[in-house]
Amino acid sequence: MDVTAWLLRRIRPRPFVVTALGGTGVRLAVEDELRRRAWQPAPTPVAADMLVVCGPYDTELAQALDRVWEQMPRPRVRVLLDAQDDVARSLNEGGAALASSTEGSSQAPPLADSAHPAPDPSSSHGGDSGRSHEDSGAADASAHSEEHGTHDRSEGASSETADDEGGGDQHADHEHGGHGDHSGHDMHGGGMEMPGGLPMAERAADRDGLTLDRLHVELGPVLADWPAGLRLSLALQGDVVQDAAVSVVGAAPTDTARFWTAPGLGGRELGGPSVEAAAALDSLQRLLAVAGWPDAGATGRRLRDDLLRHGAREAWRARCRRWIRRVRRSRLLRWSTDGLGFVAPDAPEVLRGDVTARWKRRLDTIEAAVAQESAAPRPTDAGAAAQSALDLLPSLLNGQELAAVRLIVASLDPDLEALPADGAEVGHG
Amino acid sequence: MGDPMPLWGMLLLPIGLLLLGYGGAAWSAILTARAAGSPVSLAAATPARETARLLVEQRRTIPGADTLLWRLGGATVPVAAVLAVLVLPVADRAAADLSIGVVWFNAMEVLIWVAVWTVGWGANSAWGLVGAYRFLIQGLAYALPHMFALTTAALGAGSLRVSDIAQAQENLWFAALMPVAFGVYLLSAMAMAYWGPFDPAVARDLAGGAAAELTGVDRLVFRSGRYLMLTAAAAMAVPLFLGGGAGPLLPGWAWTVLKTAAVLALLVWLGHRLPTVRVDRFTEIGWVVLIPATLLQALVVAIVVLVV
Amino acid sequence: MDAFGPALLLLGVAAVGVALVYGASAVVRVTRQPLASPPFMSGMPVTEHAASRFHVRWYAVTMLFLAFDMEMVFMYPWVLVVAEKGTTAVVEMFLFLAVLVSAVIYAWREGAFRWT
Amino acid sequence: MVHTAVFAVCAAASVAAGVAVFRVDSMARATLALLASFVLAAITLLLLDLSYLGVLVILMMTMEMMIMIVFMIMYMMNPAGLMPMTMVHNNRGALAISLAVFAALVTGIFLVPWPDTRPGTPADPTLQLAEAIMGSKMLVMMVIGMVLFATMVAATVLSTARGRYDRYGDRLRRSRPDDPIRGGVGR
Repeated sequence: MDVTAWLLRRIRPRPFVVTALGGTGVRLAVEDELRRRAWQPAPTPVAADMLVVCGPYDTELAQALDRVWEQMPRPRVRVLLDAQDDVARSLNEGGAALASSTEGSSQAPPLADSAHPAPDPSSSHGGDSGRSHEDSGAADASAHSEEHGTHDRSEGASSETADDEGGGDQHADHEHGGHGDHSGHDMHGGGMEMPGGLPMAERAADRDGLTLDRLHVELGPVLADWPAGLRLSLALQGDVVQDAAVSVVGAAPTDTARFWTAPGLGGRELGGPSVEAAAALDSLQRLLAVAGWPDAGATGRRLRDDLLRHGAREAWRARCRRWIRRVRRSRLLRWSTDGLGFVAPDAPEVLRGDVTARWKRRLDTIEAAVAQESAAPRPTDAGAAAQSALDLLPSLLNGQELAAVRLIVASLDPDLEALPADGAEVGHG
Repeated sequence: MGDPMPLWGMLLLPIGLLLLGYGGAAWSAILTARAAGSPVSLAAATPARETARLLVEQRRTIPGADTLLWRLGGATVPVAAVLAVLVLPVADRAAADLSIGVVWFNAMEVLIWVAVWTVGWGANSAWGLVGAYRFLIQGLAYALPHMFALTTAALGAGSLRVSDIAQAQENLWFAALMPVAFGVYLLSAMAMAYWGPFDPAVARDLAGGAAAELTGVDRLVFRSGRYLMLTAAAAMAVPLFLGGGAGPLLPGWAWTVLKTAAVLALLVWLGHRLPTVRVDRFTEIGWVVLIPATLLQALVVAIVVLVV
Repeated sequence: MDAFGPALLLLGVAAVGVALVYGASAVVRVTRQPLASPPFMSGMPVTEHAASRFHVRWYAVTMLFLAFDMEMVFMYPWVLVVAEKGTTAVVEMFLFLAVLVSAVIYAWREGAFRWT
Repeated sequence: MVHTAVFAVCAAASVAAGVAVFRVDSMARATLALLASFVLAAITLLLLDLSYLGVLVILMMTMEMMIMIVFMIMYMMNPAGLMPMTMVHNNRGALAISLAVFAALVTGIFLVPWPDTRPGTPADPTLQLAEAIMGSKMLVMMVIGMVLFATMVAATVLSTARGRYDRYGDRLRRSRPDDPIRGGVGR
């Protein structure tokens, strides 16, 4: 009896969900589907066996996704999703590929070769036209994808034809590792050859007068509970940030508006307060997950999905009220976010105050929707708020501990899909 | 002190720990499913499916990583947890009822510091490194209050032998006599198993922290070790604060198991109910609030011991 | 030492258990070849070794801990004689602890428990 | 028989771990090798029925080595040993000193008048220790208390770059200290 195959059929996939700019709608559908299947999203690709990519990827993100894919242990599958795809079916096929995976089936061609620098506004299937390149070895598959917008892309299942390429990568990796083992011992003085070909960290001065090593750590673009498209380059000494730089990875397709302000939100009949509440729930669930309260975050996600699917029903309202009360009354949460990342009153209203003030404001938005108050006049320009958050971030993060960095980013939660198209091109230092 | 535990008891001890630990993991999965609105019926099997997944998963090496320490650290977690229950009296019998049982438990549980730090350090990853150091500073913040809580229980019985402490609670459970010490013990039980609000070392904001780079069987051993440690800490709360195996109708071992399960369920639930306590804020609490509080508790108990 | 014989036995049982899990995984996992890849860095390339001089901000706490911790050497045996020695033992131990706690309060005012 | 075997294994392994401290490149490995050496030495204490001392050594050394590791890795160059390095300096002088110390200790073994018969082990050495601390050695404990107090104050003074005047202002008037990262109590 093949025990491995028997065990493989019994595993429940652990997906790692990556959201690209413009992929919010797909992400919501994916998260809803995962919740219903009780597939726990993984906090890191290393702990995952399924890489789920939501939305269109450009070259930079594709390279990041390829790196992440190389870090995932086998068995693994890659599921690429776009707005037109049938999420449930794609996940099913991904799961099936995982359950029947053999060593060869865990390969997939790099995305970076096929990605396009920017989505083509002239084509309504911007993502698809780019992705069809990846199957260049299998012409029929790409033709298929052109015909049917909803063609599924679970790579582990569909790309056995492209094994050789992935296998080549794997081989290179091994050489790399073996080489590293040798250089650690064989080297006597001389050059700076190090394991993995990497240098040691450099030193830099610090606010307490010690000159110790400085580590460069990237937060985003591929990170769990992280605003889509945001990349934060940190220089750390110990766990404290010495320097922070912000940039945006990818660009939202110019032909579609920001998800949360799209008219009718993809055909859903929702009023203004409900949409704002759903957006606030989405943002809060990220903050709660980062604050180490994944259960409250998961409930927030559920409330968001229910609101988007059915609107503000009575049962939803009761459940939402309970959840709001629980979060608002959490002294521990308040205690850990008080005084963090204070933003002066001249910034856009949604950003003002400390982290606590910001998450409380989001709770107020949700509460208004629960109470079915008439839409409060909110002249919030999401684009301006996101831009302003990007400008503020480096100064807010300097000198903060890493956990505080995550909380501050999650509380500002810049919606980069709302950025004006030209603004997204510029990196912010 | 009862008769020494028979040989089969020593085999049963780790197995019992494993079963209770699985129960804790399943309960945790149920709570997660309930919060997310996922089908709860699937949740009880989640740890088993996760075990299957990690068993078949590929292992990993990282250039420049200290692989030896990385793997050794992970394997130390379950071993330390099993060694910690050496002094646990089950039905008046411990595997070894040491005269300094409390100190033994303390020493074994501190081995987790080494284990988690090593796992974080060994991976040559920035997440792991930050997580490893978070665990150390959290340890420095809770260790002294934790030791005072242990000492207070020993003080109430006038003995460092765990079975003596359990027997001294015939009239009044120490949980009632010394609530502060009991509370601090529960807190440190979660902290030593990097569980719940005291999990910043392996938190989501660090992409898994010390455990960020573990795959396959290495992750499996590290994670099950965590549940074993949580169970061991819950089990030790029973003789130290909850009257040991004493109880009506059922035999002593059954009461020990029941009480352990109850404490474990409480700890797991607390872990789901509360957000993570950030170490940079907890350090000050541990030193400025918890140390004086536990010392006052010890003083009160010392006076009670003198008067009664 | 006789009391610690079971400890040795239990250590053996635990070690065998861990070894069995590793062995089982070696038999059933999809590939014996470990994956060699750089650590996860949010999809960006790793530019330096993370295992470097880690600048802890709480080194003052370690010194305080070292000193305070020494008191446990006395406190564990102390519990055995409290009932026997009576008030003197209690007064003495808590005077000793009060001295140490006053040092902690001093350190608190100097900001030793914060990330400097 | 078992005692002898355990002692032999622990003694040899303890020395080996001690040697490893100076042979490995990585600060982490060096410190953990030292920890292993201490733990193995503690087991020989357990063989002498000194259970409290033995377990206490394991407990204290584990915590202290973890603190040592903090400093080893914070201040030593190349703490992961990714580049080869040597932990020994002044080899000749060190060799002479260690040989002399070793010779002195061995001579000591032969000169000390060991008791012929094994003295009756006390029923509970821990209790004896406690009685000594609370009785005849009380003064020692109080002096140690003052030494620890002085250590803590001195360590704070030497290691904190920002003192109370930086935090509370020149006249200590601020109700909340001005710190780069806030603490949990808030003042």
